[in-house]
Amino acid sequence: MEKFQLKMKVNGRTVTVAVEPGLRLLDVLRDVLHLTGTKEGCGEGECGACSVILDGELVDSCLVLAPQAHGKEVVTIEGISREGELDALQRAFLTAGAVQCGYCTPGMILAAKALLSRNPNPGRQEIARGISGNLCRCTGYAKIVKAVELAAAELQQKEGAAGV
Amino acid sequence: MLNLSAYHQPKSLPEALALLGSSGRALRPLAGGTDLVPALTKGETEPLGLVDLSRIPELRGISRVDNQIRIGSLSTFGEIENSPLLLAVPLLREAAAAVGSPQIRSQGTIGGNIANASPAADTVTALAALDAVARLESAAGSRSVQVSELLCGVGQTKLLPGEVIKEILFQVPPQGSRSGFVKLGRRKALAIARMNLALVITFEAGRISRARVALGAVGPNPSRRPALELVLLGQEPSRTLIDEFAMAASKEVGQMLGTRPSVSYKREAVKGIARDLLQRLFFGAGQVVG
Amino acid sequence: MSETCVVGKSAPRVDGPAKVSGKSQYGADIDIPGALFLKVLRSKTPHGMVKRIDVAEALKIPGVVRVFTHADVPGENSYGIIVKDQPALTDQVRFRGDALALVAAETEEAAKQALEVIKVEIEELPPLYDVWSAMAEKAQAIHAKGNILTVSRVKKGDAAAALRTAAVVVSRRYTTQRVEHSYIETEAGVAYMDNGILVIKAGTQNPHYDRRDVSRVLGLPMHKVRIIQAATGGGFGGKLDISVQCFLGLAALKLGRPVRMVYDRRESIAATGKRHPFLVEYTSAADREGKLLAVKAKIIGDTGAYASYGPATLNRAAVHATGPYEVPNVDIEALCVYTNNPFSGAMRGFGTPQMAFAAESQMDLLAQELELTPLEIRRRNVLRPGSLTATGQRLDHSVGISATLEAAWEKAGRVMPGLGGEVK
Amino acid sequence: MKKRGYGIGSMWYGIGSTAATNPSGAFVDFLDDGTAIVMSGCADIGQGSTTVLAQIAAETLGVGLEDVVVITADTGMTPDSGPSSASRQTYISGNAVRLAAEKAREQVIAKAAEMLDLDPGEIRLRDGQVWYEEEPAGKTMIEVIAQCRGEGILTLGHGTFNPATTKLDPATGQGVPYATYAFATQIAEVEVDTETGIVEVKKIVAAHDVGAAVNPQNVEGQIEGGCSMGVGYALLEEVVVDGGEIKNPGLSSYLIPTALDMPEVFPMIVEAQEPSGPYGAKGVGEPALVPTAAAIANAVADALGIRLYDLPLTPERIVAAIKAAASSQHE
Repeated sequence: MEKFQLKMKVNGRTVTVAVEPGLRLLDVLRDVLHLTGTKEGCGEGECGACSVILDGELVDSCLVLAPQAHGKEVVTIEGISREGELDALQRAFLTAGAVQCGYCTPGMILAAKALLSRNPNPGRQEIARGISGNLCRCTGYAKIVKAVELAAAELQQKEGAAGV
Repeated sequence: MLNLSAYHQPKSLPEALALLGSSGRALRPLAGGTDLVPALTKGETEPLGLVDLSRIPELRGISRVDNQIRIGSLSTFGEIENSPLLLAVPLLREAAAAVGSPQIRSQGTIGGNIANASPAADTVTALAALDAVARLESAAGSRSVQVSELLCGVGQTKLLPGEVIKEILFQVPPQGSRSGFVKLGRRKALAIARMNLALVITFEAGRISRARVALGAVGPNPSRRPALELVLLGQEPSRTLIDEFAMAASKEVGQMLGTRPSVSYKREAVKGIARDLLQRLFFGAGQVVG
Repeated sequence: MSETCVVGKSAPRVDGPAKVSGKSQYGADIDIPGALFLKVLRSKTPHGMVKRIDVAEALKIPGVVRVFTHADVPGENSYGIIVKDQPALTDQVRFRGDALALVAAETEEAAKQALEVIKVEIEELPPLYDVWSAMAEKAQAIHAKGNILTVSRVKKGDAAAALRTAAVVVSRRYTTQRVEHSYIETEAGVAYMDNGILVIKAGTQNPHYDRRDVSRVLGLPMHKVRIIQAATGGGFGGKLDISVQCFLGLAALKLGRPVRMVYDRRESIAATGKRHPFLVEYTSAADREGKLLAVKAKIIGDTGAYASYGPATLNRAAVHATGPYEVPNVDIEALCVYTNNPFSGAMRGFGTPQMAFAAESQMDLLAQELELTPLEIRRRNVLRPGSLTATGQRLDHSVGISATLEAAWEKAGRVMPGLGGEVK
Repeated sequence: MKKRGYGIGSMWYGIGSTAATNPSGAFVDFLDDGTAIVMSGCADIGQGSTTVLAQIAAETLGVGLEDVVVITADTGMTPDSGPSSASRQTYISGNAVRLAAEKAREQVIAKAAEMLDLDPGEIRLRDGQVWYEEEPAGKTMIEVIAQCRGEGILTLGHGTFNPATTKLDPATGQGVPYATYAFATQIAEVEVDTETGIVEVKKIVAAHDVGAAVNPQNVEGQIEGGCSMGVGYALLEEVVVDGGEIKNPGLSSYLIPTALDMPEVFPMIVEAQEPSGPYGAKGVGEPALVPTAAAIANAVADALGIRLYDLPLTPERIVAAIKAAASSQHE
């Protein structure tokens, strides 16, 4: 069938690609745009490894058909750092020891980012809820929760400093 | 990759209805896609054409006029969970919050939850307790059906070919009502309800003057349970009443499940979730013994 | 200068920056232009002999380059870290998941379509799904040497005599379930020929073992096989076995083109090893003071269709069966048994989590009989410097079990207010 | 009704393969500028072995962690280090790397002793400096390595380590299956709903004797992760096989714990130094998980006064056990 002219913003850059409409957003990111930081773990929205932020909302990119992202803005792990500088969350994941095998890490960081954009000062339970769609088999989540707390504190501090 | 025969992204409801109406069943409406996309990927559903409803403004938005609430069918669980307009119906917010994961809640829709007709659909149990009505639209016209009437079996609805759910409507429960939703899952997130329970209780002069009780995942579709409502009606909240309700719920679940293998467990488990919810609605908290 | 400078410090992970920025290349992330996609046809039949595999229809699908079967395996068609009993592509199926054919195609779609049209004729054999029927005298042998793969024994002192005279004897039967590793990354990798050397990049826990078995199956000298571990998204024992490696190697070698493959979650669960389900009959005996006198246990592990790490799992289970306690009389027997179930292999703990469940339950049961607390009965029995283990090994140093018991107890007293100083 | 209970699980775990040789090799190339490359076959699958090996090499060579690069798990470049299994890599490959680094270091020390006319036995390398009797001896490591190069000496080292074990007697299993053992005790607090049968693990204290902890944060991470796998093992996870077929081959049907299912875990590191380990280290990978289900099962038995003998402790099994106990009381 006819290809779909998909136009979307990915990590701040507008991309236009003709795709089969049955392609998932995950496939477009990985296979067409070579943004392989977004991982596939289950293909059914049960692990969160493919999480990206779509128009400000956290989604599993394996559950989104490419045309559903048309006209929208996608943020992947590759779009988190600015000019090679790691983002506060990325640094916090390193400091807290929240990374082991690393396969869930990109999705986790995006889940945390989506959470902090909505709730800049979450409690532990809120953090756990915010990352509850992202499975991690290595860490037991404790250090991931800690990392999100660390990043939140840093961002709050910066916010405070900027506000004054 | 899914092999789709067609993909349409109409910008208005009439456009979508025209597409669907002329296609027989060859085209299928796509809401959030959280159930349909993986089903297609896994080959559980035959390849088909899709009409993506996400760009249709008429299907979105939550509003309140007097005591009536309208929820556009493409409203996501996340929007429902966080809508200040829905503060009056905690059961629906709690049901939406109990769905899957943050990712599913930001993509999945209440209309999709109804049309998918899962026995365990969380928001549908809440909608049953709210006596919610679905407004259906097709090229031929519109009609309104009670949500619980619309569902007729596992994965089965009475939606006609070319018909879509436009919006869900219900009355805010009367003054003095409390409501809540509780879910029994195998884990605390990313879980399908093994059972769910939604309650609306209205108090007048310390007694329960109106009760709505709905149960999910104990039959083909979630439904109101009048026998359990009768247990509460006219009573004062008390621990004894909680016990009576738990026993009645157990009996009800036993009858509903008959000889199914899950009956011996669910008959017992419903007591636990019923207690949790009633204690919360009556007294505001649970208690721990032992 | 005895103080260490770097050891003992919580240095951040050296691979951390690449992982938090999405740059780490796991098996499925490696960009390899022109690579063919590989897919495996897996048996839906649990047990039987392959009579014929007809690939003619598959080869007609546009984009399908080649379909391999057992007849195409150039070397010894068997691998396994302990017992070489698992074929890369099989002519005899032993579980629902055995690999029958390997498709190489220009696109993943074409490879998937090919799987649908390959015709396989199998002469079915009666399947054996539980260890009892597999161990029965006249049971059909799943492998040539019979269905009881190994028997591990640990015997010390005179357990029978101790059981006869002990003040307290507790005997129970325990079962544990089959478990999936559930690493978030499924098996994936690529392969290509580089100046006569076969290069395979894939997630793995054991590249040097992979080299041995890839070289064996493909009939290549070891120095012509290079295994490079791709970033690996968890293993927990499940990536110790061969998964994609032989498939990738076979196709790259025979076709001279780069190839890639990724298991989807369903295939990852269906085709790789699991934690062994155990059946444990466990008897413990103690004197009036709660000192352990004897442990007798019979352990049966279902290793499914292939050995994988089964013998090591059951052997370790036998060696660790007493728990971290000094027991003078020991009689342990552990059997590793083939069935037509999905195969079991290594998983974090190698049989010891199963045994801990049984042994620690027994300790609490003994405590209950003796009216001791669970803490006290452990205090009276833990291994100490100078203790002899069940295998007669004398432990001279670094025996921290008592220290962990006391540290955990002390901490629990502070963070679990309900504990109240006594576990009942 | 919700009932609380507490349970202890203790464990021991032999480090390395059981009664089998399982050697590991490593190469160290001490470079002109005082940095080093380590080559080890050890596959880091997330447990952090590459970082731990870098720490061991840096410690041994007397350089900073940033001065060490570890090339791993490439059969074309690295020696066989055996599998990343049996909690063996810190102990066995850690020793191989330590030995390889010592070999490279010996050459630098020998040259330094010659240059400074000092007893090599008293020379240490630390912070890029040559030290003698707790004081910098006036030469940097770079100067000494340059001298080596000038004389045509490459400062390379290789090391192999195989733990001291014996075979086990096939009839009695007697022998030395492992060179050393890790130990642990975990204590779990649970709350059991007697009607829904749901077990909620509230807290886990996990004290682990890992020998010396080369990287305490990594050790904690292993313990926390092991506890989550143990919670899954105790309560949730089961591959359902019927007629030889797996009935739940997906993450929607095979359930592992989410962030909301995890209790607070209190990891505690107990360091009973192992003389044969690299800087006293043993291991932690598997021990982290081993006692968790046992502790939870004992806690559930404590809460209910009823013991279950089959894992996992599903709500159905718990409800059935409570019912069975109640009906046997009535009889």
